[in-house]
Amino acid sequence: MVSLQAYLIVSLILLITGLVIMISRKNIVAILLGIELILNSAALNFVAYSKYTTNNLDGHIFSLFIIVIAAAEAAVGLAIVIRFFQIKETIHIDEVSELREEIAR
Amino acid sequence: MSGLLNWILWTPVVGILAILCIPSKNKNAIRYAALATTAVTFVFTLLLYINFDTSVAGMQPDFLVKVPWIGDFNIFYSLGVDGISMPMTILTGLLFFLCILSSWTVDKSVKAYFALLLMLESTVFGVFFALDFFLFYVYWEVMLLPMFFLIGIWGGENREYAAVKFFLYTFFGSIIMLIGIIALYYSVDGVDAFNILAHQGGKYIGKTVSIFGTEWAFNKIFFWAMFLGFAIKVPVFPFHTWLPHAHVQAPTAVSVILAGVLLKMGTYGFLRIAFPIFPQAAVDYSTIIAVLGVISVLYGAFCAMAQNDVKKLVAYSSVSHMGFVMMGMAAMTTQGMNGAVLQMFNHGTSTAMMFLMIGVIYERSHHRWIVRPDGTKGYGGLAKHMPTYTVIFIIGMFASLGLPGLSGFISEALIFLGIYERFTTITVIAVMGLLIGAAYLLWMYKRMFFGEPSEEVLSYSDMNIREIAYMLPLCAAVIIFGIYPSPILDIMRASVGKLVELMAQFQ
Amino acid sequence: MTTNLLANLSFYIPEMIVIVTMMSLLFMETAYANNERRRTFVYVTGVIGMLLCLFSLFKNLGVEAQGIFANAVVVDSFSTMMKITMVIGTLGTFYISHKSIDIYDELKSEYLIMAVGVLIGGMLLASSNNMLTLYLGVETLSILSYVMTSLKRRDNLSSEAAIKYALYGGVTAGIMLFGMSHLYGMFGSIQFGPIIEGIKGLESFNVAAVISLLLFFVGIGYKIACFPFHMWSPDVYQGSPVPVTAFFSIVPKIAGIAVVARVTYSFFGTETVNTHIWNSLIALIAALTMTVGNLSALNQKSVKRMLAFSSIGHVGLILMGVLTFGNNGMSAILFYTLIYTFMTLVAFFVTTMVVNRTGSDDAVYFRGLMKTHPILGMSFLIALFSLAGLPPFGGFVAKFNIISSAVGNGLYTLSIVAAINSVISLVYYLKLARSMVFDTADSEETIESYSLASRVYVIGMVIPIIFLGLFWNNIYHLYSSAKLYLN
Amino acid sequence: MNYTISTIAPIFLLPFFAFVINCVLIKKVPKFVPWVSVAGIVGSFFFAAAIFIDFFTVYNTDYYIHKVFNWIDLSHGDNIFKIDLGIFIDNMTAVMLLMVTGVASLIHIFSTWYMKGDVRWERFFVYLSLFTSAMLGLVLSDNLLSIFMFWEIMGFCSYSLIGFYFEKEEAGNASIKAFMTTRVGDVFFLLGILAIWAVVGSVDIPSIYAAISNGAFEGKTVFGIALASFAGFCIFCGTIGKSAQFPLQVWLPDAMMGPTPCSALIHAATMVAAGVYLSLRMYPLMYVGELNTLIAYIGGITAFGAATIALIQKDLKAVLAYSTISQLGYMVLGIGVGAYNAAFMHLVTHAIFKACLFLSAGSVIHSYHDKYMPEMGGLKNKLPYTCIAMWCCTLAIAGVPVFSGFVSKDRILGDALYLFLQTGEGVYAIPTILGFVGAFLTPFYMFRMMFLTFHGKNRNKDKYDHCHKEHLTWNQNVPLLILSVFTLGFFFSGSLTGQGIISFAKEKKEWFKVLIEPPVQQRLEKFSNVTSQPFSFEDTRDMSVIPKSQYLKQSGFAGPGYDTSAEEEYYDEVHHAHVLGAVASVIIVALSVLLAFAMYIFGFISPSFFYDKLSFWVKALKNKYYMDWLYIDVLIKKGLLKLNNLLSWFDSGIYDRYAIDGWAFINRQVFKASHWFDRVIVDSVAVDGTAVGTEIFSLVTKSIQSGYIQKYIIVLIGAIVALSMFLGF
Repeated sequence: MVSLQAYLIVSLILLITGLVIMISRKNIVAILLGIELILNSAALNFVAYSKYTTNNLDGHIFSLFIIVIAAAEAAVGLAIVIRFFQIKETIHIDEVSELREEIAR
Repeated sequence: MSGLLNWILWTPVVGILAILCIPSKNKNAIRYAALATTAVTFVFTLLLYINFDTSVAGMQPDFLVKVPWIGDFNIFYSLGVDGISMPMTILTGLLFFLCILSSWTVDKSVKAYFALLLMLESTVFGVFFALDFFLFYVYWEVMLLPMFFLIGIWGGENREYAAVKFFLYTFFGSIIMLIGIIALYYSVDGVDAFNILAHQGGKYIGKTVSIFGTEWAFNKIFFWAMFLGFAIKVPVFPFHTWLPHAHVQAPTAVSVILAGVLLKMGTYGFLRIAFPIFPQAAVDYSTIIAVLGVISVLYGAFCAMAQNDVKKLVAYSSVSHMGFVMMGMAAMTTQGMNGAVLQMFNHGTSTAMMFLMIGVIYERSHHRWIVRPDGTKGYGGLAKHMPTYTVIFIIGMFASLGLPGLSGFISEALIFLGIYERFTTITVIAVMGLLIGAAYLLWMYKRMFFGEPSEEVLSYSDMNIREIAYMLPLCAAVIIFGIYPSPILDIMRASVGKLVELMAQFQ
Repeated sequence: MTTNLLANLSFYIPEMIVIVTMMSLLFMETAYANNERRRTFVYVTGVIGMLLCLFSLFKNLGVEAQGIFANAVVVDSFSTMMKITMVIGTLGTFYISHKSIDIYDELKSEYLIMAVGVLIGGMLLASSNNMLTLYLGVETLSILSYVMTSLKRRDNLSSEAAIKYALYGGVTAGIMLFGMSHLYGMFGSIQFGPIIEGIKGLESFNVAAVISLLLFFVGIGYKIACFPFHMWSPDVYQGSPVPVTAFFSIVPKIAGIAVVARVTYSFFGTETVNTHIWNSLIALIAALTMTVGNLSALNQKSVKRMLAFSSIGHVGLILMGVLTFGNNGMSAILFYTLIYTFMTLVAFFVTTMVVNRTGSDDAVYFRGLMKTHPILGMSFLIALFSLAGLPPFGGFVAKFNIISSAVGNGLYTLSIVAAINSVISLVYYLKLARSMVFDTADSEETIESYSLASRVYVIGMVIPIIFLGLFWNNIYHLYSSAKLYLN
Repeated sequence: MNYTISTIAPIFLLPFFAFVINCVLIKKVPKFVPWVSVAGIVGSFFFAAAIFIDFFTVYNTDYYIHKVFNWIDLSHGDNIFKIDLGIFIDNMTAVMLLMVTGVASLIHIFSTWYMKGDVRWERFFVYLSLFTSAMLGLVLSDNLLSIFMFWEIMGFCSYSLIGFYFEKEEAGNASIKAFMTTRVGDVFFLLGILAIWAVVGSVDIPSIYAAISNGAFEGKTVFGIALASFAGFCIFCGTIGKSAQFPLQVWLPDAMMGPTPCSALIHAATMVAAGVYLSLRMYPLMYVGELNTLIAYIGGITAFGAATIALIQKDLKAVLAYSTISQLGYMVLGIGVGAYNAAFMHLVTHAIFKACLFLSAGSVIHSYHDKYMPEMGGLKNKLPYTCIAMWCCTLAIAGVPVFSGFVSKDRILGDALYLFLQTGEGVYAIPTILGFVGAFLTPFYMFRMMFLTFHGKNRNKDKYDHCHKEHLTWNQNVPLLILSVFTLGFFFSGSLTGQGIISFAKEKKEWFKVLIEPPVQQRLEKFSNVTSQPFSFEDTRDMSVIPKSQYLKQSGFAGPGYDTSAEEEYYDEVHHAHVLGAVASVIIVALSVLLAFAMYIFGFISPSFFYDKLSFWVKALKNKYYMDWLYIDVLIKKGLLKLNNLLSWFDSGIYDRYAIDGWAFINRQVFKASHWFDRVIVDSVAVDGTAVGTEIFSLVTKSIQSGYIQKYIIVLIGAIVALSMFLGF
């Protein structure tokens, strides 16, 4: 019998992995995947909680919504990335740095 | 009669509307409209003076106006006039009238210029009449806008910097003051929450507030909040650096208004708000106020002596003279307070004369150097070439120098009589300020007026009728109130006496 | 149950109207050919929809506060008023988008669709009473915003901004969800009611609960761009087309503020063991947000970027109101948002005009605007002074209400910070005003797209600023009568 | 005679109205201006004469008029504050009024001749009328405040008249020098007024006398000094400044830049005498404050030093200027040694003969077109009347018997001597000796001046030829002759020598001595219940002449409880000392006159002999003892102006600019000091962007807003962690 802690630890690992991916990877698509990981960690939490502690379906419903919206967000994100690629012929994240603070001197 | 304050307050606004209707081609029409407006306003102030009941201490019951404005906040459109604001009212009416005359030669976007001047006049009256904190603050702030543009558009070469600096300085002071006002609002509930008069009488002794995690005495901390707001306006010594810039860069009329009226708003704020509401703190810190005052006196005088720009010199001299006012208020005696208010009035007239005269010569020479940066004399020999100018200049100069028989002396003497017993040492130091004051003015006079006139000076024309016309009222005021000041003293006596009695309870 | 839901629909008419509007716009987009007539038709439809929505919202004002759809959503006058402000903002940006060349002609209708879609999300967010609806609102808001940001297709900056926005939004959404999940686990429901009960029930300071609330707050904080979560906003504002920037600085912010206020007040309104820590958090964030926003705005060349930072500063001020929501805070927030909307609309409209002429929003192009376009310049001036909080303009009254509510609750430190900040903010507003009034224009010719309608529009936007600065009693009275539904 | 507005005010108002009328006329009909002024002053002369005759006939030292009107009233509720101005007339005032109006009238008349055709000569009369009215107002006024006011107005007139030829650079300098130097004294005077007000509660003379006699000053101190001393000293500083006493005497010689009549009126007869007059009025205060030694020393030093400088002057007016300073020194010395009566008498006599001297000098200069004595000589043929008048005055100032100077100066010296002999203290020796040495020098330089000017043979041919022979003209030399008549001694002492050899006017011997009575302690009691009366007040006092029997020989009326025998022996001692002093001074005068004859007429000794012997001393004299150098070059140029420049540089350079300039490290320092923070932001950002606030925060924003989304996310996570820390702990 798997305990709640196991789920939580897995989801935490998922979260941290996602964050690390977002910070470290240079490919925008990979970063989008990192976002997916984070969202999934949250979804996993919901389901786990609704199985163990709270005896209602809220968590399941919530996770379903998360999945749907994650899909939508990924679609939009990819579309934007494509647009960017069309202009710059690259999806390297460090190219996305033209908008920045310049000091008026 | 009861609506007289409204008339005074709103006539300039009507004038603005009228001016906005006149096509900007038609410059003279605009000028005359502005002149007529200010003239009417001045007549109203004189009416107010005639109907003023000198026996009443505090607000004149006949002229009180109180209309609910923002009901949820108990904000009222409430106006009133008493012996402290009455002299300022006359001064404002007179000076604006003369300033319109003096700026007849302004030719750069005339319409906006006169509209802004009238707007300034209305707001200044508002500050002097407002009996409601919110109203007071609104007028106090709105006054910044016309000043900003008047300095920034019609000013000298470095005008923008001066305008922005003036704006920011004053805004900083007043926003701190705003917090004090709101704190007062919450310390009284009911319809009087914003009523300036209702807060008076030292109600806040023993109350505490916590700021930055430490407990402070309510009346002390908010006395300082108010102090900051007003002291920047006066300006008292450490907060004075905006003044030289603003004065030097501003056009003549605006520096007249600035020195003649706007500086008085600071000291007026002390007398109307800071002192009556926090008497305990005012009494406790009167030494500090007096010391700041005497520092301003000497510091301003010394700095003035080193100036080569005559307008800057006069600007620093008004720092010095307002220092006397601070001392007189710190004295908290009958003669001291009266002297302070009288000095506010007299400094208004005399320094206005000085600035107007400088404006007159500036229109001819287009520079203001006593000694040019290259060491040559800027003027010289004016006395021989422009006798009328010289005579009027002498009157103005000796008035601000404090020559007996001219207005400056009486107020300074009263201030000294008032402060001597409380702060003897400070008095002894401040009296030396008179010496320096005489020194820089006479030195300036000698360098500008004595000697043989150069060709450039010979090309100037002496004052014309218009210029003489707007100088004469000031000369008359300076001389008459120098010989017989009672017309002014009588109207302020009762109200100031009441304030003194209040302060006396806390000494 | 069903009847109940249907009955509830009657309170949900405004949202329905917006949805219908969006649908019809979508159909028109697809159905008609791309030409001038269509565009005007689209605009007319959009405006009509918004006006209808406004009307029904006003009808909703009377409704007493209650939760509908099984407490998933609430109708209360507070949220309704916030929605009204949002709709007004959206309407205002319609005209800006109509004028702007940043929105290509063939995409103007798309802009409308997106805007209305974001508005739906905002309305949902403003009245959400449930973590799920809240999440849905945030995402609806965000996803459409990403698209709006990249609306200027042939511009790399626009799509870059979109990428940043998307990534940042994604990660914050994820973190928020993570926090939500733990709250759900702790308190056993996604409804606010039980969570509030649970928090009240905590007899001691509970780190886990507070931290998961913080994570929960991240998602909203990023929407209103308050201090630690604000980094995206300058870049996105600068990159996206001007009307979109205007829209972003109005609708999502207001929605976010509404939900922050709701959460803060309904979770921590009553004194519990965790109230103090949360309030101090909000206070800290408010102070930092103001300071950082204003100080960063000090020397910006791009006006859009400057306005972005200044809007961050304003959010900081509004958060002060959130802190004092209970007494006067709510009305202060409502008033502030309303005035803020008008000021922002004016500022961005003028920016649009300048951008239309020069193709850039650099501050140097504002020189001498006062002389070349008096009405435009004067309105911008008024907007700037009002933003700086000078009487007799509405901005002053708004700031006054916020500060007075803060002082009334003894938050002296915060109000001193606010005061100093308003001085700092005045500095950069004055810089712009100064270059606009005192300097001489580079080119004397007038902006061709600057029509009579534009004059009418801008004056119509300025009038409320002045009017609400002088006679704000009635509207303030209305606002102070607003209710917040507490379950 | 009843004293009401109508009888008193004209004295002061007629010249004032003349001034006002002239201000109007000067534009329209300038040629009337002089005559208006003359009419005004002559008119007031008659009113003054009426008052004088009244007092002379009443002949009662207790008799004084004090009437006031309310000027400022700030009373409200319990705290009362009033300032009353008014008139105070006693015998001294009456004499003073007569002297001032008389001399001034003659000088006005003379000016109509002297100034005719000069530049701006109408304006000269405007100033003259204003000055005269101010002087008369000062003499009439009953309290220190109005005295101070008129005092300052006189200062203003003196300033304007010294700078009358303002085309000349040195005229401007001299005028400022005069005003500022006297203003130093005036500032202290004002302080003295404040101090007295703090004690007495008003500053009118009777109240001050009353306060002194009630001992109100006892036990009060300021800065650890007795208050009486402080107040007395401050007021005496006013005297020092106004009547050019050491160390503030530097302005008077330069004041000769002005037209000669104004030197005669202002800088010889009246204004400089006003300082002494003030000290005489405050005589009791000086004594309560025990300042007499100080005063005596200052007087002695001034009398001696100025006389020495006068020895080597080549300019006619300069000699007279220094002799004026020296004579004023004698008056002050008199006050110091208690010769109240004599000091005042010397004031009056000196006013007359010095005015005459100046006018004569003016007549010489105007007709000879030069003022340097080396250029002159032998003018007695050309200007006989001037010569006569000037000789009378010279004898008077030299202290030759029969002339007035002898009477007054000898009494001062006598009293000094008496004080020294009686007390036998060394402190009084030095002033006395200085006085006698001065008395030796005075005749010498005066005779030298006369010889160089009028006698010997002329040293500049063509100027001499151009000089026309003088005729008796009513407005050129008649005034001089009239004045010179009054240089005779007996007008003042009733006897030619002042030693009571011949007595006249049966029971009114020595009217001057009798009328002018030193206000010593026991004589102030009559003021102790002082009540000021309104102008409408009828005074019903007994004005009958007091018989001689009630008078004492030495001085005036015996107050109640006044020991007569003491008075008698006092009188004897004094008389003894006086005879001694008289003999001594006669001898001294004779000696110095002989020396003068020897040097300048017979040429036994050549002046160059002394020049060579005392070259160092002469150098010092040429530089006026280096005091101008000390004041102007050291104190003002090196001290004050430097300080001002420093301050203003600090104000605009540091205090204001530090924030504006982008100097990084200063800005950092300022930024650290939190109370500067806002100013820094304000000032700095006011000029575009170069600023601390922006500098520092642009660094911050730059590091945060790097544009790299991943860094943003790192910051985000960091922030979340930090906030969780904040929440957790």
